Amino acid sequence: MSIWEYANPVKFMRLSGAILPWVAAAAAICTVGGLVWGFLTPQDYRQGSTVKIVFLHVPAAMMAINIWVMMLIASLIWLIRRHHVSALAAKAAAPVGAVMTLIALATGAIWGQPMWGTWWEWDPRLTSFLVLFLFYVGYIALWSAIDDADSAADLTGVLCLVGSVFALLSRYAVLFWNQGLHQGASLSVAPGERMSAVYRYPLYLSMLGFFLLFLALLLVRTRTEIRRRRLAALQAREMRT
Amino acid sequence: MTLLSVHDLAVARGGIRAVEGVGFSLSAGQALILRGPNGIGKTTLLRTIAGLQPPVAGQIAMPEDAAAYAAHADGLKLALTVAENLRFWARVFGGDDGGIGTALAAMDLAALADRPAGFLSAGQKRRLGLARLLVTGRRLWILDEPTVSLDGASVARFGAVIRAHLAQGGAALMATHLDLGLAEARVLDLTAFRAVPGRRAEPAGFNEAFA
Amino acid sequence: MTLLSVHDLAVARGGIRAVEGVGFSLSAGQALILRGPNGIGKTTLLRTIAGLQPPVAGQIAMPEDAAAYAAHADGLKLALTVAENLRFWARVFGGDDGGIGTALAAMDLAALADRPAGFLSAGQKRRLGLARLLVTGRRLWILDEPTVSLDGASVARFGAVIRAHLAQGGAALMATHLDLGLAEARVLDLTAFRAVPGRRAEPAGFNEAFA
Amino acid sequence: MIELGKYAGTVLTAYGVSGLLLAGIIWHSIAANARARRALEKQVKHG
Amino acid sequence: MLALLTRDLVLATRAGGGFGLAVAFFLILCALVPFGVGPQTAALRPIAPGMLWIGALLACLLSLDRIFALDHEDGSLDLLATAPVPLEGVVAVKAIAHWITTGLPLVAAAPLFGVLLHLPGAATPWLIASLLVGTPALSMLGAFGAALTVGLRRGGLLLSLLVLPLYIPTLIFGTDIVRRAAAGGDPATPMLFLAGITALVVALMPFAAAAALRVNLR
Amino acid sequence: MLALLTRDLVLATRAGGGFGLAVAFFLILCALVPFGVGPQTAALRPIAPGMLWIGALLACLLSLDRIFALDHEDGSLDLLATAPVPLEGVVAVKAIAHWITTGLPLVAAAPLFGVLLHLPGAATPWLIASLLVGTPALSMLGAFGAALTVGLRRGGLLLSLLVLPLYIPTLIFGTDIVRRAAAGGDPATPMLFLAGITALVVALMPFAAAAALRVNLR
Ligand code: HEM
Ligand SMILES: Nc1ncnc2c1ncn2[C@@H]1O[C@H](COP(=O)(O)OP(=O)(O)OP(=O)(O)O)[C@@H](O)[C@H]1O
Ligand SMILES: Nc1ncnc2c1ncn2[C@@H]1O[C@H](COP(=O)(O)OP(=O)(O)OP(=O)(O)O)[C@@H](O)[C@H]1O
Ligand SMILES: [Mg+2]
Ligand SMILES: [Mg+2]
Repeated sequence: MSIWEYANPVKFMRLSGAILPWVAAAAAICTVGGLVWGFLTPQDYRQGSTVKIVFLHVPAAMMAINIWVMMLIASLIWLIRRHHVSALAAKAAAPVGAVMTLIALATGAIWGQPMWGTWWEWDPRLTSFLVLFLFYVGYIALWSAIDDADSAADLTGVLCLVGSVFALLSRYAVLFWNQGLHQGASLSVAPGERMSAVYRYPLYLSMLGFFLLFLALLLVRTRTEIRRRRLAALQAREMRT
Repeated sequence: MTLLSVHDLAVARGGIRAVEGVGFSLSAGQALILRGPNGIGKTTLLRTIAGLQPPVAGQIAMPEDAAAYAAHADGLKLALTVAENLRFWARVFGGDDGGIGTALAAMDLAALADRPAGFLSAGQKRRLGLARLLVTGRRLWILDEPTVSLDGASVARFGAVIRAHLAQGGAALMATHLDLGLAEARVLDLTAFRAVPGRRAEPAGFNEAFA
Repeated sequence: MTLLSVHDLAVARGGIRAVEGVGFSLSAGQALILRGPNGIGKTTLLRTIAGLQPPVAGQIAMPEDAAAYAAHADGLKLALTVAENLRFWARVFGGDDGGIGTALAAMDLAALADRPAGFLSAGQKRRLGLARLLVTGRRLWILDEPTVSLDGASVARFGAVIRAHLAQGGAALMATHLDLGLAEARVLDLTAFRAVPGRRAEPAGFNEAFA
Repeated sequence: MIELGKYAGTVLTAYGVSGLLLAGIIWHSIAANARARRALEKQVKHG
Repeated sequence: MLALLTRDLVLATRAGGGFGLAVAFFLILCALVPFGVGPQTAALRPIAPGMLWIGALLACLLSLDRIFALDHEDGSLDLLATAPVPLEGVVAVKAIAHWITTGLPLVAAAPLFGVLLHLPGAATPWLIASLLVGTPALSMLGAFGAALTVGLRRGGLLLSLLVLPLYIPTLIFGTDIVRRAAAGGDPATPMLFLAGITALVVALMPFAAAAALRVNLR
Repeated sequence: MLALLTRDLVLATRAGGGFGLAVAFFLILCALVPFGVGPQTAALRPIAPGMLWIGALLACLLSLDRIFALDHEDGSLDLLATAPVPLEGVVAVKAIAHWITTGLPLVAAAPLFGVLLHLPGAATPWLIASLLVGTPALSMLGAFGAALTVGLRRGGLLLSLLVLPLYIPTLIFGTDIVRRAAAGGDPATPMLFLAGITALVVALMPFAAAAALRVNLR
């Protein structure tokens, strides 16, 4: 059985219905566990208790980017293979991605106040996140503005593709424009500059939790979209006869 | 010579098949009139044949660059004069400006040639939209309700234009509710081809994939 | 009781008189159909009587708040449902929501009440536009080409609605090219009233003042 | 209660805001899903 | 009248209705300014009041053609003009609906955008107050411009051109309020002027707009 | 193709066609900025490059919905899609026509507006050069946005929302050129980037726009 089989709405509903409770439970355990564990970590000698924000900030930032990538892949699958469920999955993921971006922005802003003495700084990392947020908003707005589902799926798919290119382009443009304050990637595999293990393991758990949370939300929202489509399809059929 | 042959065609609107299993062919000198109640899918069928939307199933075969499409909206620029409008379409279709005079005369617009299209009455606008067909130089005319808002005299004049086109080896596919006085035209009633709703192996769109 | 009396009316479009010297009167229970070739000025005349533009000359007399106007455009909001659309117009005309059910039933829209107007076919939209007349509670209906895009069954239904309206002491003034099957209606052909062009003592606009 | 030092406000706001946003999206997802399911069931029953 | 207001608000929240788009546009504009003038606080802070007001003004401007154009296209405006409601009332209600769907969200979102442009915190309440008092005038003046251009195909740019000069007094006093507040001064005087302008506009413009609308409908 | 270009240009010069409106909008915006930020040279000079570019961008943005909407409404777009011209070519020609009617006049008028905002004289040639190189990308990206939203009732604000983020790289490099030139630096590097973006956009966007248009026409 190929993976494409699951793009069939009926199979998807059955499979997603079966795994959803497990994913949701795992998401709850990991997210709550990671955040609580993170909250109980000792204070950093430099940043004081504000390090605890990292357990929200970094997973959210990571998911904000990954969800966009997932939407890009789903859009490509729709545009090339015309699997309806993957178009709906892209639609379903967008609001979650927007919220993740918002969390990264909000926690970053709150963190910036004590660390940099300002709520907002036009740092390249921050700025590219704002741009990413704009792309999410535009994508969601385009979906909701088009009545016909097939056109909406196609057009938002094209927008997602073009938007990805320009999101990357903006990232480089922004780097060119302003050198920033924001820390580099300290989770990188390069040894030496690694974050102390006290913070690293709860961070890993919290990242897993955010990922599972996204997965659970994605399943729920895709199921919602499928139901809405089914309702619309039944109504359209009834109307035609 | 066959100008259009349609085989087992299914077309969809709003993600649902409207008609399916439609088949016919049109040779030079023939006209076919599509009939059917409101909403059966005449416009959709014509748009599909004109290439504006992909068919859901079936084949459409016609010589390359043979068809000219005319719909409800005439594509007129109200700020341009009658002649300028025609000249634009003649050039887009690669013709020269010589045919414009003939087209204007055929639709009784010669006196209005230098008037901006915005100052025409509804019926005159429609006549200009039909005159456009004559400057395209295309042999297959695809016409959606061509006589809407024309009065009796203009309908008769349009009938004559169609007849002349057929006599020159052209063909015409038309959807209309009204009588055009074209006795030689065949009639295809689409009511028999109304698509049966339901889920398909090859859905036309979301509405069929999820029905 | 006279619901509308028009005396020596002249109306203008684009600054030029279209028809002049028009006079007629409509009592309760009467219907009048305006006829004439394209561009004679039927729409202009109806808009003037509805109060959307001032007459160039002549008098229009009717009881206050008696007329309801329905034009080509139905004024429907595609994002609202059928019932919501009607409810809006009922409230604007100061009616209660009770009449909506009757209006929906009269135009065979009851089954579609909760559907967004954007999902209706052209004929259904038109029926909704006509149902609006029933919720206005007005006695004089001014209708511009009311049966455009209606199929045969719907035209007959509309004829019945008009007849019921007349029987209840209403009146209707309509412009149409098609046959509505209203044998009892009088017909006024506007061709005889076509305005003679030229400069006037009382110009309708720049175009006449400078002619 | 664990000691948060002088940044207690900052940390708590960060957790609070994020919690609200997460709760919002979770609630929205579940509510919309329930609404869609009810609407579909109603349609299947009556339509 | 109330029916019209609720209908317009319902329409704004339905798909494609455009509720919240003005805020999104405002956000984008505020994000563009630093790209234009540079990211330094020193560069942003002095221009923040002006940019915030210009942003609000443009966000408002871009949605003006929605006020009448849709109703004109689908014929609702003709029917409303023949309905038993005064056209002045229709204009006023339309302007109110426009304000609720664009002005009010802008007011609500303004503090956030103030942060983006490094507006001093002390000035934020005054920013909100000035927008609250000033944006109704923007909507009402916009309704007048929209009434003037309603019949025109794509009047958008022309509409902006007609309305922008009318916005200048509001803009001047609005920014002055915020600028004074940011500099620690007393913004009461410009606030008074701003309130006066709004009162004047709201009292008189419905009549001008209704007159323009009548001309465009005939 | 040429017929389409000349038709669009002729239409732009006829009544209500909108030729010159972009420049007028640009002028008004440049006039608003001093009201917003204060008239002192010291206040204006540092923000002049950014404001000029933001003004050009907004003037361009406001006229975007004209690119396809009119042709869609009157049915021309359907007929063009069935005519023997590739849709990609139609999109490109439309974008060129938009650029000639809005971008080019802006380039020509830019020196004047530079003076209004106290841009240092040395930067003016670079302002012109950057606009000349950058505005074609704005028009082409705008055509893409317009193709995405062409079927929508009043897509204006949505169109802005979709297109503005796409404008950010162009804006960044464009202003950077002018800013560096105004500061006496060397603007060659950002100029190179800007030219690269424009080349990329002009080469690829017609295909994306034509694809979007096809979806909207069916
Ligand atoms: C609104 C503001 C902010 C945004 C949008 C933002 C965005 C991001 C992003 C996207 C990442 C992920 C980087 C990666 O995984 O490679 C990240 C990581 C991080 N951010 Fe922020 N940030 C913001 C403010 C701040 C502030 C104010 C601080 C603290 C002073 C901060 C500290 C960190 C740290 C420590 C990491 C982890 C870096 C790592 O280990 O990879 N951020 N931020
Ligand atoms: N945008 C749309 N979304 C969903 N369904 C639509 C849409 N447009 C049309 N339809 C439906 O598609 C069907 C076919 O429409 P089409 O316009 O082809 O009919 P037609 O035969 O041309 O009718 P008419 O005689 O009124 O011209 C109709 O039932 C209509 O309700
Ligand atoms: N905007 C306009 N500017 C100038 N003249 C116009 C304008 N609109 C219409 N006309 C002219 O006014 C005259 C009357 O038009 P009107 O719409 O009243 O005709 P009608 O009798 O309703 O025609 P139809 O049968 O097509 O509905 C026509 O000759 C038309 O050419
Ligand atoms: Mg049709
Ligand atoms: Mg008429």
